[in-house]
Amino acid sequence: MSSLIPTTDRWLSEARLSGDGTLRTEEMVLNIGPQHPATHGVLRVVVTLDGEKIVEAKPVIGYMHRGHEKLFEQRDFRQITNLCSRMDWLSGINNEIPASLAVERLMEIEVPRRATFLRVIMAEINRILNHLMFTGSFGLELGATTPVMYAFRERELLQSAMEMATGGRLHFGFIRPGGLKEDVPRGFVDLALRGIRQLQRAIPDYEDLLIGNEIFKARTVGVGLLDPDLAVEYGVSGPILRASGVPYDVRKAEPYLNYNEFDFNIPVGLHGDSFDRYWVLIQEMKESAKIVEQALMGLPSGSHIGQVPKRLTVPKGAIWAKAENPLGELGYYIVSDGDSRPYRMKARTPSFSNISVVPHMLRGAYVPDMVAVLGSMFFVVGDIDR
Amino acid sequence: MSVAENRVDELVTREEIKTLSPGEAKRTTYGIGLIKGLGITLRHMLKPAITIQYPDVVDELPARSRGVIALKQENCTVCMLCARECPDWCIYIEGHKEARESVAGKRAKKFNVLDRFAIDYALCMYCGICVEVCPYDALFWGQEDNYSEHDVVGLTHEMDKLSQWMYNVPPPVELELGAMGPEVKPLPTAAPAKEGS
Amino acid sequence: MPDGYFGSYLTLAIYSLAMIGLVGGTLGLNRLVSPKVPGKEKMTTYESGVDPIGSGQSQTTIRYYMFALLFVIFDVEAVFLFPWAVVFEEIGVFAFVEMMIFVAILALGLLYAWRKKVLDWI
Amino acid sequence: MIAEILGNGYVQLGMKLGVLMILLPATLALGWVELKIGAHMQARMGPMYPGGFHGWAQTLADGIKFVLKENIIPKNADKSVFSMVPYVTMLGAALIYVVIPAGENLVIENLEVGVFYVLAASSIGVIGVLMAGWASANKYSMMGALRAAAQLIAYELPLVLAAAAVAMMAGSLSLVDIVEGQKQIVLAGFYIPFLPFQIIGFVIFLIAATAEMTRPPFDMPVAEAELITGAFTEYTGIRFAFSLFAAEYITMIGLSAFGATMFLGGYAPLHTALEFIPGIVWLLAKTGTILFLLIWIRWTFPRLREDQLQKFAWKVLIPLSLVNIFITGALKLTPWI
Amino acid sequence: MERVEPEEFSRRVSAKIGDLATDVEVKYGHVWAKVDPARIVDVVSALKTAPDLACGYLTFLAGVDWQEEGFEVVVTVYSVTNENTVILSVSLGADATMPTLTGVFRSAEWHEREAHEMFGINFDGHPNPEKLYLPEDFEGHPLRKDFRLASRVFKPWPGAKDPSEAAGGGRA
Repeated sequence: MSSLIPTTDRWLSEARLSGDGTLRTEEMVLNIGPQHPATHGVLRVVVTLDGEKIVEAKPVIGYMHRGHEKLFEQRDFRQITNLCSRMDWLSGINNEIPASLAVERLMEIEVPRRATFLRVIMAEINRILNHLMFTGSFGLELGATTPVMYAFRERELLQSAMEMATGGRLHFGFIRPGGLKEDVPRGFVDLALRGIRQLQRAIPDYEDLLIGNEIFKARTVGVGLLDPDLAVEYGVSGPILRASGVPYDVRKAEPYLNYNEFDFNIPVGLHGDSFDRYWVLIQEMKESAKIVEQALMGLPSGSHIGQVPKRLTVPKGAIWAKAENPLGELGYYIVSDGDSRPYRMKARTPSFSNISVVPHMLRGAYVPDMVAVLGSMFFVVGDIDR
Repeated sequence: MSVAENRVDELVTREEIKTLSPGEAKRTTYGIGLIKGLGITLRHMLKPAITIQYPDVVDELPARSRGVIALKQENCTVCMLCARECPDWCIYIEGHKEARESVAGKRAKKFNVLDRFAIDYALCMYCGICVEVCPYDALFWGQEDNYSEHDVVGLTHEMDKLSQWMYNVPPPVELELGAMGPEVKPLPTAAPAKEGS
Repeated sequence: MPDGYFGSYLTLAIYSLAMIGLVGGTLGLNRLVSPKVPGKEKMTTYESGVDPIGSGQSQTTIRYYMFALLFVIFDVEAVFLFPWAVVFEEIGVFAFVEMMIFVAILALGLLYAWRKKVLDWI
Repeated sequence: MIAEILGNGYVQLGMKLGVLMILLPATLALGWVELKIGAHMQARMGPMYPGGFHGWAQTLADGIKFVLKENIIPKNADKSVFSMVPYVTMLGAALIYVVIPAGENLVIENLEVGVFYVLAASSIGVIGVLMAGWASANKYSMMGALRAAAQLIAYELPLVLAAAAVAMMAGSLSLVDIVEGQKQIVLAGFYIPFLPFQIIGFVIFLIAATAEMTRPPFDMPVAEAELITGAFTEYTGIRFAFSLFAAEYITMIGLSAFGATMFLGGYAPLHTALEFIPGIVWLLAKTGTILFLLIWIRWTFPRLREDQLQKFAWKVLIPLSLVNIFITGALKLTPWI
Repeated sequence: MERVEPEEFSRRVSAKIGDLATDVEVKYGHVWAKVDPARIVDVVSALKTAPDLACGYLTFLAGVDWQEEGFEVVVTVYSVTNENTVILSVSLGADATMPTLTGVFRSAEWHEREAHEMFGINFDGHPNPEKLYLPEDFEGHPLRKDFRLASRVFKPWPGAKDPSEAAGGGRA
């Protein structure tokens, strides 16, 4: 008890007064992260607060920098595809595809049709897995603990389909320059189809649990507005850019694999707020499910890998190959000097650009809104830092 | 031309881009959404749980699952291919040459004899390239997944341990309908018998 | 047995003391059985795993002070309401009308604050 | 002889204080029920091991673990205030039980101003939260404490006004009288509680009480995704368990029992034919219903923002509760009821 | 938003920046060009502001270490409305310096900071030339070719058949 009064006294005697003798409020510098639930990972945002209002926000990255670009230079292209899946660990297959595309284009390898179909199936299943993760975790950040559990239930079946084919649950390492590591085992098509059907049955539940929920709307509509001009200037891509009203999707803009053969839509938001971003994610799952269904139905017979030389020596030259990662545009700029390893390999990851715009979105927001904004910016720390 | 001038309605002129937009979803619904949500959780409460109680009930692993790399010691010829192809340099192989008489009285042949085969599982990234490249079917994926250690050093497992893990290597899986194997044998894959199944 | 008007509050006091004793007892038990391994890292203030900048006890804007003012006014109203609520049946329509006028004046005040946008977060 | 001992005032007092002994076990039981219901709403199983049958001893094991944990007070904290917090929050939570009747005479003290007392006692906990927030010298704690204080402003008035309407119905502030008042109307043998007349009041009470308990969707002061654990971020071990978990669950049971008494008829049986079942069973059943409602809401909804709760309280709940008082008054003055 | 054929887009690019850039060509469906460091800001702003190009999207900016031949900076811009990519290659002189692009693209800030710490390339006029990923006291530029990957230096190559092969980290 004794120290109670002196402490308060000390505080009062030190009370910081402004020139006219009134009590002055101070700006508080608060670290959100690296160990904070809202940054799911080791992102750090240094925010300057006035009460609960954010005056200034500065993301600090690099806590998970693993030097991927240096490691790429020490590995041959088959090893690289296994390394790529570790950048954005929620979408392994999608990370591997553009790396293989680059090599195939440089070496002029023709990929068999069956391999292309299987790549599309796996890429889209992976996209669904990624989106399920983020739809769930966004609810979690807003205090709804249930959607994430349902999301993991739907993930499980698709995840086991992927595991059955590749043997991995996160780092699939299944794409090889020229095709796939091996063909999928019997029963894969059935299992994948079952997973897709279960997802399609469950999506209305997600929509009722969050999209239709009044509290969710109160928390997200009009929160974290991202202007399309600003988004484009910062190189934002993927669902976040589309939520701002720009229908840029690599699958449509510069079709790779055989995406131009499938019928699917591009969900586009109206205002670029957190609600639109979440909504886009849910709609994209539906569209991906449609693609997977079409691809599974039309899966041709054939080989899983094209004619690939035993030693992958890539001719001299430079190439830029990109693909639509679940989080945005992922591309590799590869410079080859004629060796089996790249001379330089730059990975352009979506989360890096997407997070660079966050300071603009947080200025003037409140601390609870920061959670809604960060949760709807859908980033993977490994994808930012590489 | 800035993007702002090209808002959704104008941007979407291209034939193959069909867009969806969240107009309807944003309407206020005066509590109906809350009640629907309550209905969903109540419905789930009345249904049985979908999870399993892990150590008591163990889910079956698919045949391809990458648990641990097992070594079939007799098949290894100390060719070093796996150690060379490993992206992490985590396979340690030692061997020596030995002259052995193949048939009594005939010319002595030199054989490679394996002295040490160790994998540092702390470094291993479970990519499976070593299993893929082994030309003599000496490496396999086993389904063991309980081999944690108290120290990083303990994760380097030697030959005898790797050989023990051969006990639960599943047989190769049957391929999905329509699979025709590789076009031309591009990489030394493990089981050529898979073709055409 | 404590009885009478103050007696019932004596029970309350005994009850409170017993409660404090319960909490204190458990804390005392904890003191006996828990390990004590103080460390420098342990004793620092938590701020997402990095060293805090400045103190947590700083002078910050409280944006609810307008609500607080309104609250004081309405809480007084509520205090008046309770005695009225208990006896209102005996006094009848007159009390009802009178109280409704009182409530209406306060409601007008609320409406005024609403129109003045006091009820929005500054 | 036995009757003489039981008649002794001090023995009676001792027996009444026995309520305290069931508070902590009740907390553990409710904690387990919440874990299980929450788990099944999420298609999970919840705890399955401790104790054998469906992990019934999970919360007990948690409690023992908390007792065995080291207590850490950060270097910058105001130590005396910091360590006083569990007493204040627990006291605020436990004081409610004094006036909740489990039968006509089965009550610790039937205070004349019972309703008023409950409302006053339930606000004590906020002082504890403020103390914790200030004493921790942690930014998250400070923000959490300020939010808790702001929340008090938002829910206190609707809660008081909803209670005032019930007091009008019963014409008394004593909780025993309020329950007896709900035994007046009997329709085909069924006792009709205040609920049908006070449906608005009940909804307001439920919302305000949830805010008071800082449970989702109104758990902004401890929002883990924003403020780690709000005011209790720096608390560890048994102090954490008392300040946060025990206080929350004891308040939850207390306020639910209060709500059951005010709106659902408390210890009064449903039907005249069921009079043989003791009042305490009825009280527990009705309290349980409200508790389930609270748990159900918690596992379904996301959380609001502090200013949205303020706006909701001032623009919707308070006008609505004033209207409710008007309706109640009009209802009481109409001669046919 | 009509997809413009890369060849047509390349003609437009040539018409706009033909006198500022060399070797404008179409490779793998993208437009490639070589630009002098002194002209890069003009080229990029021309690509961004020209209404028929509208390359308002900075995809990435990366350095390449060509050892004796110095550094190269690759700037890739994209046009969301025309759906075409322009990849600009900038060969830097001995001082490894080029003007900053932050005046044209605000997003260039992070990319340039990365290139600065990884290659030691200087960007004249950069508003905030701090390290992005690495700790402030880190020395060296990790993505330069003369910066050896530590794990491949300290550890002998286990794939070597005889000790001579393992010397110097085997294949690395």
